[in-house]
Amino acid sequence: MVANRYTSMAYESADEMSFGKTKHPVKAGLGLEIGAGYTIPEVNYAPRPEAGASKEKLVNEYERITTDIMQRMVQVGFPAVILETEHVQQMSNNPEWGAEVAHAQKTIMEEYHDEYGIKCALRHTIGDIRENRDFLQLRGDKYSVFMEAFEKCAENGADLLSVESMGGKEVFDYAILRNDIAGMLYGIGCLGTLDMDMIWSDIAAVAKKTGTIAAGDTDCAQANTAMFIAGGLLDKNLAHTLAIIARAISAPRSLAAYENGALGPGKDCGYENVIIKAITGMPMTQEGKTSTCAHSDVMGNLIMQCCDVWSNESVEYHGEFGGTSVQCRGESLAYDCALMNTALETGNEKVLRDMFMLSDRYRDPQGYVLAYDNAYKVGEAIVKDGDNIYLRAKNAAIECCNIVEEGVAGKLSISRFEAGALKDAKAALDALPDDMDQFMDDCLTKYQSEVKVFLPENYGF
Amino acid sequence: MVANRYTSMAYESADEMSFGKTKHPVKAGLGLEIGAGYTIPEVNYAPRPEAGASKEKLVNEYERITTDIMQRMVQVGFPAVILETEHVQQMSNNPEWGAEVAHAQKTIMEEYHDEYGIKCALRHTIGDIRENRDFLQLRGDKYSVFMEAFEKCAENGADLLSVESMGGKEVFDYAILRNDIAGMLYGIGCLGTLDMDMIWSDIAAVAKKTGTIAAGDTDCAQANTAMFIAGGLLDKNLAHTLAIIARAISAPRSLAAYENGALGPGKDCGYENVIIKAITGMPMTQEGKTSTCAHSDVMGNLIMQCCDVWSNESVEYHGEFGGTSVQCRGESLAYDCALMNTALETGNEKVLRDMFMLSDRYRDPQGYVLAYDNAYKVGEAIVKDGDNIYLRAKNAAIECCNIVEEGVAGKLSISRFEAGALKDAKAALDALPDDMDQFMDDCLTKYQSEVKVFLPENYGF
Amino acid sequence: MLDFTEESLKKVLTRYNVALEKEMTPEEAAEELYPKDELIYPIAKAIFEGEEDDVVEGLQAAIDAGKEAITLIDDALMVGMAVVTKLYDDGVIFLPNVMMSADAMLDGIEFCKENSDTAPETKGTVVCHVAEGDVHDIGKNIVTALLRANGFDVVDLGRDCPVDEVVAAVEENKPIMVTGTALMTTTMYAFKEVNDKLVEKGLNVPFACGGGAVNQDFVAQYELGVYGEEAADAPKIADAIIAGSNIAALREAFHKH
Amino acid sequence: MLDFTEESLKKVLTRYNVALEKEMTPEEAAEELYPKDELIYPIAKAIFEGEEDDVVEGLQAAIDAGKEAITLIDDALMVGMAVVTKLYDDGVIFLPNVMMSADAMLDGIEFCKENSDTAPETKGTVVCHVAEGDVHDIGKNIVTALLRANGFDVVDLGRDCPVDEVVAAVEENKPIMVTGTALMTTTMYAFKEVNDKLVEKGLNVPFACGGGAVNQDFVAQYELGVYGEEAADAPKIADAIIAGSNIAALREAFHKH
Ligand code: B12
Ligand code: B12
Repeated sequence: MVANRYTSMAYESADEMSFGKTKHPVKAGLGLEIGAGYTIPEVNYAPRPEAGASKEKLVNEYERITTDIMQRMVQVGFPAVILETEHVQQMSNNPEWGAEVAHAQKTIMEEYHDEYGIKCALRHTIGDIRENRDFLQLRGDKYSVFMEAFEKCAENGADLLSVESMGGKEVFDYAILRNDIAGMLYGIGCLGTLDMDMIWSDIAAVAKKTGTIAAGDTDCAQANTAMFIAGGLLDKNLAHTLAIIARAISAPRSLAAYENGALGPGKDCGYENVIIKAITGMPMTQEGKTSTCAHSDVMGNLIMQCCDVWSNESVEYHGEFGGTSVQCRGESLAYDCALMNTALETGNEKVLRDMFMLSDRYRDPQGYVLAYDNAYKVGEAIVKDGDNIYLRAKNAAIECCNIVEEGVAGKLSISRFEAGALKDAKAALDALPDDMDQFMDDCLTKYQSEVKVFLPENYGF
Repeated sequence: MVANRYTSMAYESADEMSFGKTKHPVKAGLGLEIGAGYTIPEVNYAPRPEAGASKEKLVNEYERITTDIMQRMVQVGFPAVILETEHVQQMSNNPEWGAEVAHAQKTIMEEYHDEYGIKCALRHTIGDIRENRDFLQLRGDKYSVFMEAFEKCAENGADLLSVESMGGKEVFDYAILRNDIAGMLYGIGCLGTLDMDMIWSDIAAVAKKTGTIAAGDTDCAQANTAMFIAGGLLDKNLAHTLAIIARAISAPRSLAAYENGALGPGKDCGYENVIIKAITGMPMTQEGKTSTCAHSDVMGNLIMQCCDVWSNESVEYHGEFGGTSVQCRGESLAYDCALMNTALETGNEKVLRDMFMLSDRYRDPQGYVLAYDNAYKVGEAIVKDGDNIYLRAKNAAIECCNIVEEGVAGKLSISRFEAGALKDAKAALDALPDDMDQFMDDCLTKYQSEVKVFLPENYGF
Repeated sequence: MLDFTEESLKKVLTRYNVALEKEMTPEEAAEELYPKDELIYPIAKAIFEGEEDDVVEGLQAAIDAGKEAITLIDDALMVGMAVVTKLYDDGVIFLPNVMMSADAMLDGIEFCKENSDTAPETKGTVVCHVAEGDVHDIGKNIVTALLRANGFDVVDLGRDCPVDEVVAAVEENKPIMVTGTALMTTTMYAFKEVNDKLVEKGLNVPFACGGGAVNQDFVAQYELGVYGEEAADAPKIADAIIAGSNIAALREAFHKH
Repeated sequence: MLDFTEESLKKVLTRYNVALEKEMTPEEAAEELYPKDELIYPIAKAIFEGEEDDVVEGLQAAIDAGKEAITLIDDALMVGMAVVTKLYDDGVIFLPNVMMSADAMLDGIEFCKENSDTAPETKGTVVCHVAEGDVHDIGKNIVTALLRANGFDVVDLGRDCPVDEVVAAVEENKPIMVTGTALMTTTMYAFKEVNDKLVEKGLNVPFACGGGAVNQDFVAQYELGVYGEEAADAPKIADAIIAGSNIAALREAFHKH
């Protein structure tokens, strides 16, 4: 299948965007319609380490988790919920494990739906198991197991299919610790997109066959890695201005899922999803201030601005004074959604959206660029050359630099160090060729010699 | 000292109230002004059980906790924070333990204040240790240790002094499991207030002497117990209509702290604080959707409506994927505050307040009565007979019933069971005498015979 | 002030309790369950309504009519209480009703005993306590009330109860079951000590544990432990013990997670 | 669209990084630290700037001027790298600068070796790995780069490294220290196994462990374990080992919690 590249925006203007509303709502699971005027909590969890000992223990752990969440939702009166199971390795490497977990969870969800009428859906996020100890093996032996994992889960109860895929990561990991913008662009924008095209046309086919939804991917392996290394305001491992360039480049990469048949909701940790929503008009999950259990970020409110589903990313299953961790986080998420839904029902969604956005707009250059108005501009830069995966990624990076520069001329203050990194990045971007083939050839030569784990055959070269 | 009873409201109208703003801001700690136009996160924590083994271990645990919180606050760019240390028993029973913890914490906070300019304050909440295994001993031997604990902590770094005192609990515990409204009124409204008057004039004297702030008390031991027993929507241990009557009665009881020299911020778990703020105009801490780690409630957003400080109630110190539990919860709270502060700075606080309130207004009768407009009415009922501790508690209870009834005539739907409990409660209230002395005498006789652990000498009878 | 339309409201929250409420009123439901016997009926009804005076009045009438006082415990009081318990389990009535009915029942039992020479047979004795160091006793109070409501004798050791006192009470009272409640992560470890001392002394009685801080995995770590999630599980566990379940069987039935 | 005034903005958030930034630019700060010797200066500066070509050029010039190639490693390359490390520790420069300087330094060392007959003396060898089952290797990559930057030889066993391979590498390379990185709660237990096998074989080498999932309390549980919070601690621990610290002393110094 050939990817349907986006060359225009779904929204006329940035201001048209809001949380809870999309151009293309998605019907899924038991009674849910996602992005259709209300927001939905999506609870994420990790089994305790000891639960991985056997398939029975693991299934049992997920059953407890599922019951706990459903029970708390009805206890506090929340009308809808999504559960996301991010596979532990065993579940993807042995697709029947994943399938059994999906089945066990869905059975419980159906009981609650029948008894209480609560609307719900189950997302399974398959692990990207296409690697061995030393190398990525994107097209190797494991590809069929990988696809089988999607299919088995879909057949056994999963409603939404996702993955956090890793194409391009070998080059990116090398580049990000060396301020190497060309490498980031090559890793995420080019290699990443090529791999996305391959896997998402296949995942979409599985979804079609099984009557489920191909939901979306995130550039966790790259843009989030950059965000993590960048860390908090006082960390000194990576300039935050570089982290946001990586993020901008990740938008056209993750967009490829939707160009190959995914329908959303995009996966929680894709901070690039706001750009993708502007382009596609599809629903997106986001995570932020209520996913502190999983990671710290510098835009915890801002990222709620246009979410349709609201997630805690991940929490290890354990007891807290207020219940189990999944109940506690689930309840917090659901209250956040109740607030957004109240805004939607009373026509105040835009002022709430703006407050979410403004409270972090100047906290960090990353938040500044992802503010919905600026994110929309990055989207425009992408669709301008939507057919050229290299150019659109480069456009995104350049637009990102421009936005930060404009910000600095206004109320965004950045450290001298961040400013220096931005200047160098801009210069590096300006020095890049306009021609995709030339760029691809240059990079292939360079990274084949510099990055010993980079195998061109992973990308069909 | 004689209590200065409130006989009028601090605000002209309910609509004047908002989060982050008070009539009487409180200066405390290192650069903080509480209720002066911005909201502040207050992080609460419990040491791990094993940390209680020795004083050294405990001090060390609190040092870690303090550093973790301060570090996360500066990492994400938050300008202010309060830390609350709720004493474990050893710290109040051995006042020098509490003092050493306070000193260790404050030293770290001062370092951060000096280096980063972050505004901060330390609250110590002394345990109400006035009981032995079988009985409350409110005026017994332990009273001097109790007061010494306040003083030692204040001298060694605590800025804000609080307690969750227990006066009246023996009668209340008996009454609440028997739908006994007179007992609830007697336990909370009369016995509770008498004990509050005693301890808070003493705590205020300690605060004066040590140059610290007497902050406030909460009816945790009674109204929160009722709220917990009432539980979620599907629990069947107590009608939620009764739980809210207990809450209404707790407002004049907790008010007594402020009538004896406390200045706020009131303690987090006092859901009655919104009523007290309406009466006193003093700043209040609240907890709700971000304190799910400690308990579940049915008004997680609503309770933010008029908070000045925003708390997580309590979280056991442990690791999460995103840092330690105190860092994770602290960051979530601080983002919530950033949102409220954005609203305040852009003049949108009333619409945000209303959205918080509305999202839970009809979730449960408890939230309905605590919605700021209704809470204000309860406040009016209290101050009408502000000088009579019995009548004002009875007024609060009756007004609470009226409000729920009005609500039911509108959009508040309650179960037949809740409605029945309300009707019975209303009838019981109507049957009570108008005369305080008579009520006190009747109750003394009744509960002395029915509740074997009730000792009249605890209340100076 | 902002407000919702009825339509909007439904999108933001669901009052599942109201939505699910049973058609019948509690009184109607109880009416269907009362025994038809015209001497027993008023006693059962008075139990349900928690009116001690009416209970005693009904008992007197039955005795006057020739019923044996001591048999009325099982034939009237327990029958009335069974109605209460069933409706509580079904979610038709709430805990305070049960508590008040239990109070009325205990008064009734007292009255029957006073009017009889033979001692009543109970289903068995249960020793209840709150863990050492812990004053949270509401959960325990509910447990004892429900046990009594179901015909068990309860030895209530109260809160903050030293380990040795529990062991001594077991030696003395030979209960069919011990219960423990703990709400603090710091206090629940006392259960393990109780268990060890009981085992040491060969007192292998099932030890049902519950309360906010306690969870199934913890309780399953010691030999005698049986975890109970809700207070209503306590009489069910006790009934199962009488019916012959051993600890393994109890865990099988009550460890739901 | 809503916006803040400058005044409002300050009340909602504080950019502590901007507020605290040092007065001096990194270049100015580095300038103050470079050695004055006119042959060494350009090499140190080229290291700081991460320009391998300039490093090699500077080394060539120094050799041409009569300096001994192998001594230039300590006298020029390490001196330049010390500037980089100091400024990184002081928060003046960021990690990528260190990485690029380290790359340049390694090229320089290579060049010196090629131009000399004697082998250079290093401070010691360190064996680094990511725990079995774990592919998160960025932290480990930073650790190895900083160790190299500080003059240590690194044997990098990569990620997802089987326990036995670590033990074999220790037997073979006789390192002064082993490092382990784990980011998953499921994989960190491998450290304990590594420890046990090392102890069994009498290989009592300090085992520095770090990474997102790992915490001090866990590491303190096995004999050889020393917890490191930040990658920058790794060379500091290694230096302390050379200076004679045993494991107890290392824990004393690096276990901050
Ligand atoms: C009410 C309350 C109090 C009241 C207690 C009144 C009383 N007479 O019990 C008062 C105010 C006195 C109090 C005091 C304290 N409290 Co308190 N309290 C609570 C609160 C709010 C509710 C507890 C409650 O009553 N729940 C309702 C009852 C019905 O539930 P339950 O006991 O679990 O029982 C149910 C089931 O578990 C089951 N069950 C119980 N036992 C058994 C047994 C069997 C066999 C079975 C089958 C079932 C069963 O049946 C019941 C219903 O189905 C909780 C909050 C929370 N999240 O739990 C904190 C909480 C328990 N308290 C806490 C603390 C810290 C304290 C204090 C130390 C505070 C202080 N600094 O002084 C003191 C404790 C002093 C001491 N040494 O014990 C913490 C404990 C934290 C921890 N370390 O574990 C909690 C969790 C609050 C928090 N989030 O921090 N508290
Ligand atoms: C980036 C990332 C990835 C990248 C990794 C890229 C790479 N080459 O490393 C990719 C996308 C590949 C990935 C994959 C997976 N990940 Co991942 N990942 C992360 C993420 C977002 C950031 C980690 C990171 O790089 N941090 C920055 C580095 C620099 O930090 P660091 O390694 O801790 O090192 C610092 C210090 O610890 C110290 N240090 C480290 N080692 C040492 C050693 C010594 C001696 C010393 C002194 C210091 C030291 O130095 C560094 C800086 O100072 C975290 C989120 C989080 N909250 O941590 C999740 C996280 C670690 N991943 C997680 C998961 C679940 C996975 C997957 C299983 C997902 C899946 N379903 O497939 C797979 C793992 C497969 C496997 N078998 O390992 C979970 C782990 C949960 C758990 N059970 O513990 C996390 C916590 C995310 C979450 N919140 O759920 N992930």
